[in-house]
Amino acid sequence: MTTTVKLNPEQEEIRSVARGFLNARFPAERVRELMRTGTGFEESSWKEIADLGWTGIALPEERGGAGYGVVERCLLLEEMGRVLYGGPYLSSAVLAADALALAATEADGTELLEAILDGSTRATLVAAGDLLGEADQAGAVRAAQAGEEYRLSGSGGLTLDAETAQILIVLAELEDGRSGLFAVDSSAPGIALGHGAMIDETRKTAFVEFDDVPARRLDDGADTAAAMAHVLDRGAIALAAEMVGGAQKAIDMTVAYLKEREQFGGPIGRFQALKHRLADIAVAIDAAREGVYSAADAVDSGELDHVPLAAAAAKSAAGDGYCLATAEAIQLHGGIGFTEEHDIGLYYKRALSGQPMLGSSVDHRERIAVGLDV
Amino acid sequence: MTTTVKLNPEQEEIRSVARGFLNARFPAERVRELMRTGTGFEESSWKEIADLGWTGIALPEERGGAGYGVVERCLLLEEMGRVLYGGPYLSSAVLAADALALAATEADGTELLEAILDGSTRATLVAAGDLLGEADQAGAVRAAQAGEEYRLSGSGGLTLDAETAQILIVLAELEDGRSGLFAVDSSAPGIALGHGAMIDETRKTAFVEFDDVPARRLDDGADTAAAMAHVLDRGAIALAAEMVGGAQKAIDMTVAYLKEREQFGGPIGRFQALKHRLADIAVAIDAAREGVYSAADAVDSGELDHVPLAAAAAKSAAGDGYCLATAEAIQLHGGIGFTEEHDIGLYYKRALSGQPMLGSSVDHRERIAVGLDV
Amino acid sequence: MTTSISTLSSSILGPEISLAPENHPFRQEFRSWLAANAPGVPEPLDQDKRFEMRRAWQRTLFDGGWAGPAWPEDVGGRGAGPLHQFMYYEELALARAPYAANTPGIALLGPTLMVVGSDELKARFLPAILSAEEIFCQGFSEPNSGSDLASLRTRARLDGEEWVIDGQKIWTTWAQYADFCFVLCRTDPSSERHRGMTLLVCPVDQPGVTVRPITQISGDPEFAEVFFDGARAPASYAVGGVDDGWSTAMILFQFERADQGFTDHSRMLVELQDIAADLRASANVLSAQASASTRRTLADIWIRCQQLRRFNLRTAVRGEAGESIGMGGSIVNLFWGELERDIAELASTVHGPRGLLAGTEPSHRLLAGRGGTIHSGTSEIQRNIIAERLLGLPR
Amino acid sequence: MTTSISTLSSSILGPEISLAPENHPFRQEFRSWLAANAPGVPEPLDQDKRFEMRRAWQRTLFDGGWAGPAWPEDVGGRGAGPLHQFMYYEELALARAPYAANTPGIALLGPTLMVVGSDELKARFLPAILSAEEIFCQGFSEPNSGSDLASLRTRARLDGEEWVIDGQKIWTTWAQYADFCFVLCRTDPSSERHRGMTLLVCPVDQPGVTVRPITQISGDPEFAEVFFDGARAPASYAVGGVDDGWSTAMILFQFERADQGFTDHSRMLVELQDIAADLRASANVLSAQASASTRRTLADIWIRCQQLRRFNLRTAVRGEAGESIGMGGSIVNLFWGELERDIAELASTVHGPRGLLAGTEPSHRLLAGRGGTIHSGTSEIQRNIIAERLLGLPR
Repeated sequence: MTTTVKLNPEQEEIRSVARGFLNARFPAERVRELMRTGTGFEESSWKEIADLGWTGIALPEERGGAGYGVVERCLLLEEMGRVLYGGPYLSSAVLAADALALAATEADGTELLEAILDGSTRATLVAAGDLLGEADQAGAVRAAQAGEEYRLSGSGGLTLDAETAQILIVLAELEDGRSGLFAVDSSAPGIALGHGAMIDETRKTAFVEFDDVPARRLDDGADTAAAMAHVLDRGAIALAAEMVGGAQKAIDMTVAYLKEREQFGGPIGRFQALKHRLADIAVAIDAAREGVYSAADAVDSGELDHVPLAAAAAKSAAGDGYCLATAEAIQLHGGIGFTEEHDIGLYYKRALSGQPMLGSSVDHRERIAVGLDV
Repeated sequence: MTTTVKLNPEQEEIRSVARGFLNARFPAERVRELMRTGTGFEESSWKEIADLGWTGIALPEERGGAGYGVVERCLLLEEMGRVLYGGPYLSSAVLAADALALAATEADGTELLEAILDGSTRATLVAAGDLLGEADQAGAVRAAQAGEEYRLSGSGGLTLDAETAQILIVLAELEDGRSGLFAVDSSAPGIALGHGAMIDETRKTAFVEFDDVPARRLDDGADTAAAMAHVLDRGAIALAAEMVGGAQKAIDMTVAYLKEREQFGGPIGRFQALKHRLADIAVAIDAAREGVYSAADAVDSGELDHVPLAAAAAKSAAGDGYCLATAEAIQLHGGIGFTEEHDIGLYYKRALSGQPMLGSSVDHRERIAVGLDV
Repeated sequence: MTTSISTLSSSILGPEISLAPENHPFRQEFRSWLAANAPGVPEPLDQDKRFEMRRAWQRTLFDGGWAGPAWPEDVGGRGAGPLHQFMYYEELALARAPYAANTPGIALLGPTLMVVGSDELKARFLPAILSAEEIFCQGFSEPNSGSDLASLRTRARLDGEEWVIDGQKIWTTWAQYADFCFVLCRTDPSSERHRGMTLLVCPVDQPGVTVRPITQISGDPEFAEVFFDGARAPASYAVGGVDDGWSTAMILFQFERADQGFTDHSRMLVELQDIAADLRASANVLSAQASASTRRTLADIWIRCQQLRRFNLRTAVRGEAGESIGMGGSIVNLFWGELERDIAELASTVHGPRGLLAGTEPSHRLLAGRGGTIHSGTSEIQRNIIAERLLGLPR
Repeated sequence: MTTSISTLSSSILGPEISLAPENHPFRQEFRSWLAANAPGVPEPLDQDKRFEMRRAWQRTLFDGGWAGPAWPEDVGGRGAGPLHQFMYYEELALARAPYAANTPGIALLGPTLMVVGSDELKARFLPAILSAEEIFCQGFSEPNSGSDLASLRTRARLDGEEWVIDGQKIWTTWAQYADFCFVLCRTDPSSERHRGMTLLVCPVDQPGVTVRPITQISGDPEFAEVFFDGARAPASYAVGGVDDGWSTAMILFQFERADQGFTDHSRMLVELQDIAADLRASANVLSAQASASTRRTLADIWIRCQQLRRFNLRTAVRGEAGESIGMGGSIVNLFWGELERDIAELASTVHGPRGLLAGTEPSHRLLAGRGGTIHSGTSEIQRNIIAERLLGLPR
């Protein structure tokens, strides 16, 4: 059974464990401390996360995963979104791990995948504009073959956790115009990282440039482009889940504030105009969550034809919903919501920064329109 | 002084006379009677309107007009919009009269213009897609020259008051690809009217088809296309003024209803969510009104470079505002607002039907974007 | 406009849901039956003709044993649970079948009778509801108690063996076609607000009942005022306890909220196919910009339809597990109402100005679509409920 | 991003308005002066540097006689009426000039002093306000009386020749740069709501005053908390009547609402030019769809800027005729706040993801822009005022 309109007991347990762990490790003050570090996370809790089996939760057991599905991974990501977790889960455990599991050959990918899953290696995916929604994405990184070896050159674009990843998984254009997948050691000569910090300080990003960087090919060239499109869809679903979690937290914070803040002789939550706006947001986020799990269900039940549009629907609704929920949360918090010291601003910046990642709402709607043949 | 952020006493007087006359002649029940007739208006009040000097209010005295400006005409149209006046003012006194005054030669246009201004002849403008915002507008009516005479053929598109106009002023494409302006007797052979009633029953429209219809040329070919573009801009401003008047009436009706209708132990107007929505609408309509008079000011003070964008801004804001105000008015009236017998529905249908006329909001925004060079 | 009627591929509804799989025997059986029996022509615009088609279609459903899928088998239904109902409505939409004529009876009064009705009432009314032999309408709202139902004033008193009813109802859907009206009345004259009401079934064809249809802005007389002026109903026609009508009404509302027929995502997704086809053919009526804006709206509405599909599935799964729909009903109702309105607007927009011509399907749809946020609890009431009861904001 | 500074053609502001004509001598004189004196570089992002630039710029304006156009000539102004002020702000925007440092003094306290201030206070403060020699900030809001000003709790009592002030203010703009704070205090301890308040001018540089800047989400410490802990001000530093501070505050708010510097359409229209240029250069960062959507937004915002221009003109014309701005102030404030927010969002959107990079002008603008609907009366408060006082809906 792969529908999640009602979680099964095991899923409830996964959610509950995740919430407990993340609340304990990442209270708001800790998140603020970490965001002020260069790396944005701490090795110790990353190891714990790997030990909890979260890094491979959505991968089959034969690939070293926990044998659950994308649905269960989304449950984790929702909880990570709630606490603004800033570690390399999306980069390493979602995008890079999925690329290795789904687009690399077993011979080329397994060893690295194992290292990612046990937490000893962190990787990230470099996919030029695809990853951060820029328009000039075609062939931004080019791979030149020299015997058995490949060399990469070009702009990889804004990349998640580029400064802390030990391995870069790079989607590059081969000389014949097709796509190839490569592994690059992040300490290799010719890699330059440019300042690319976004307004969301809790998540680290940087621009990556390649200048004749030695790379190891991971794919066999059969259907790398299609496999990587699916990897990016799974990434969009994951990010959407994280956004829904953040949006829900923003709603919860706002509801609590409206109950507590008094003006004109009573809690401002009694004002109907504010209530109606919150009701609309709550419905939008509930709907966005259903969109996420609908897409996750489609992946897990193998309805692959439906995945691209379902992923597009999930990301666009979650992205718009998160921006709406946090923007309204700031407004409804009044002056205090507009201060750096109030946490709601961190959620707003996370929401904005996530909007272009893995496809903006506008671009995903375009995908849907094309899919509906209009 | 041509700004109308504050009306001068003469303008106040024009508005006041117009409101008095229109309220007396066109109470809601009379508007309903007239909309059920085929013509939508009565000859007697049309004659009165001509005698009041409204038909030529915006034309100079030397062309038989009253020598006021577009601003004063907009004041009349706002009042007409308030009562859902359904007579041929927009078709004959605005579009056709402006075409004759601004795009026809004096030799060719003056006699007909005089007949329009004194109310003895009603004309309408046939301008294919331009008038009703359809896409396939290029050269829908073609004019073929045979000696001194011209013959028109093709689709004129949806046309205001086509069934009651005695003269059709037709913008047609000449054999050399340029535009020409023609007068056609509406009883001429070869004219066919097709059913084109819109959901707004208070204003009559029909499709006009020409099959080798004899026509008299009105222009000298010098700059007919530019002159007619200006005529259509003046028409858009006029329609926008009418829409603002209707929107204001919708707000007034809704405010009155919210004060009077009791639910849960008091007037529903005390509910803040409803108040805030009305406040937003009131501001939008106030802004739309300023947009209309800003455009009218630009015409009257000869700032012709600014007219196209100002007219586009006026029509799009008034069109969107009118649709918003009436749609919300229906919602806020609850079940009763959704009935045929309540007048608010007539305003909603007028708003919707006016949206594509003389350019939709989407298309006018596109004009603005082009004008801003993006 | 596209009016071709054919059985569509179920993949247009979105990914198959394993709990309600496409190859389920119930679904397959209904699909085959529909292929043989669905009329294959769209509902006519004229409301009288539409009603007649729906009555005939319900008779066809009844003859095939498909009129009341959720009803127990011993009263002519199939005992289908909520998930089967989810499939049932999807299949009806894919077959572009008409609606049934007697929806208030099948979805509201019938199920309520089965919970709180006397054996006499069940025997008297259930068969006629299902066969559409007798048509039922719902008399709840009053001119001065629209959103505020507890303030209703229609009253009934027992006069020997009969109830005598006086008062006025409004917004009664299709009362002009009905044989019976189920009326919420105040039966304890000293009562206030939620107390002292009774739900009565009242015959319509009698001198004490006058039905005055109200024409909507769409031109349809879809609703009616119903005047009760000494109208009489047998004493035994009280549904549920006398003076306990508020509880009875709440049971009835639960059925309304849980019934996916009222918030049918699949009809919307089928309609969206038609709209997409119209949009593809719109090059001569829409400018490039209008076309681009419309296709973005289409994509957005498709997303919302998919979300509504999940909401309906969630309702079904929770119902299957015996859970009450609770606040979820208000969420779905609010979400559906705005979607219904927006899809109607889109259906008109793709035709450009021609979508606003009187008497056409798109313009009729556009105007009728505005009812979605007003009927069955305005959007404003739903937002109050969500804010206060779900989010816990103070009153 | 476009950061070139040049004097723009005034036609970008829209059609010339005959009441405020482009060839007006006042306008021409100021334009020539600006061409010679405007700094020609954009304001720096760093707030401290920004303040210093504004202080220097106000000094330049002062030296040229342009710091307080609306002030009477005998106190160093030009006696310019509202229409001249309309032109003044348009010319400043066209020259891309910085803001003045002492806006709270020039636009709020100074004009209020001229109406209700003592001769002593006028002589003491007006010259220093205009020259930016002394900087002023406004202390009205409190932690528990944001929108509800009448509930304020900061109190002052006379102790011989001095007021002693205790309490806390918040949302005081740029208090860290100020020499004086004008503070609304409760001076009659037994008073409630609107009664018993006094507006006092309090020196900031004293032990009893602590300024704690509050960093905004934009990273700017634009506002501050100001703590008064036995702070002292001379008894004569009461502006207007003692215990009559609510009236004084209302006079001050009238100046705020009528000042077009707070709702400056012309800066927005100039900014829109830059955004349009950025959009033209955006092909490598925006997809075709994002670009189309952005240009539609740009057109929409241009329309709203033009409407704001008319609102400001209306305010000016009515002011010229001696009319109070009345409810119009709330309309303009609400309209401006949402426009300010949306234009900031647009300015970021045209850069695609790069518009969200930390420490850049577009992202700073985006975050700072959210303040427009919160400062100087939230949009919610404005809507209440419009609904209740303009439309007359019941409380």
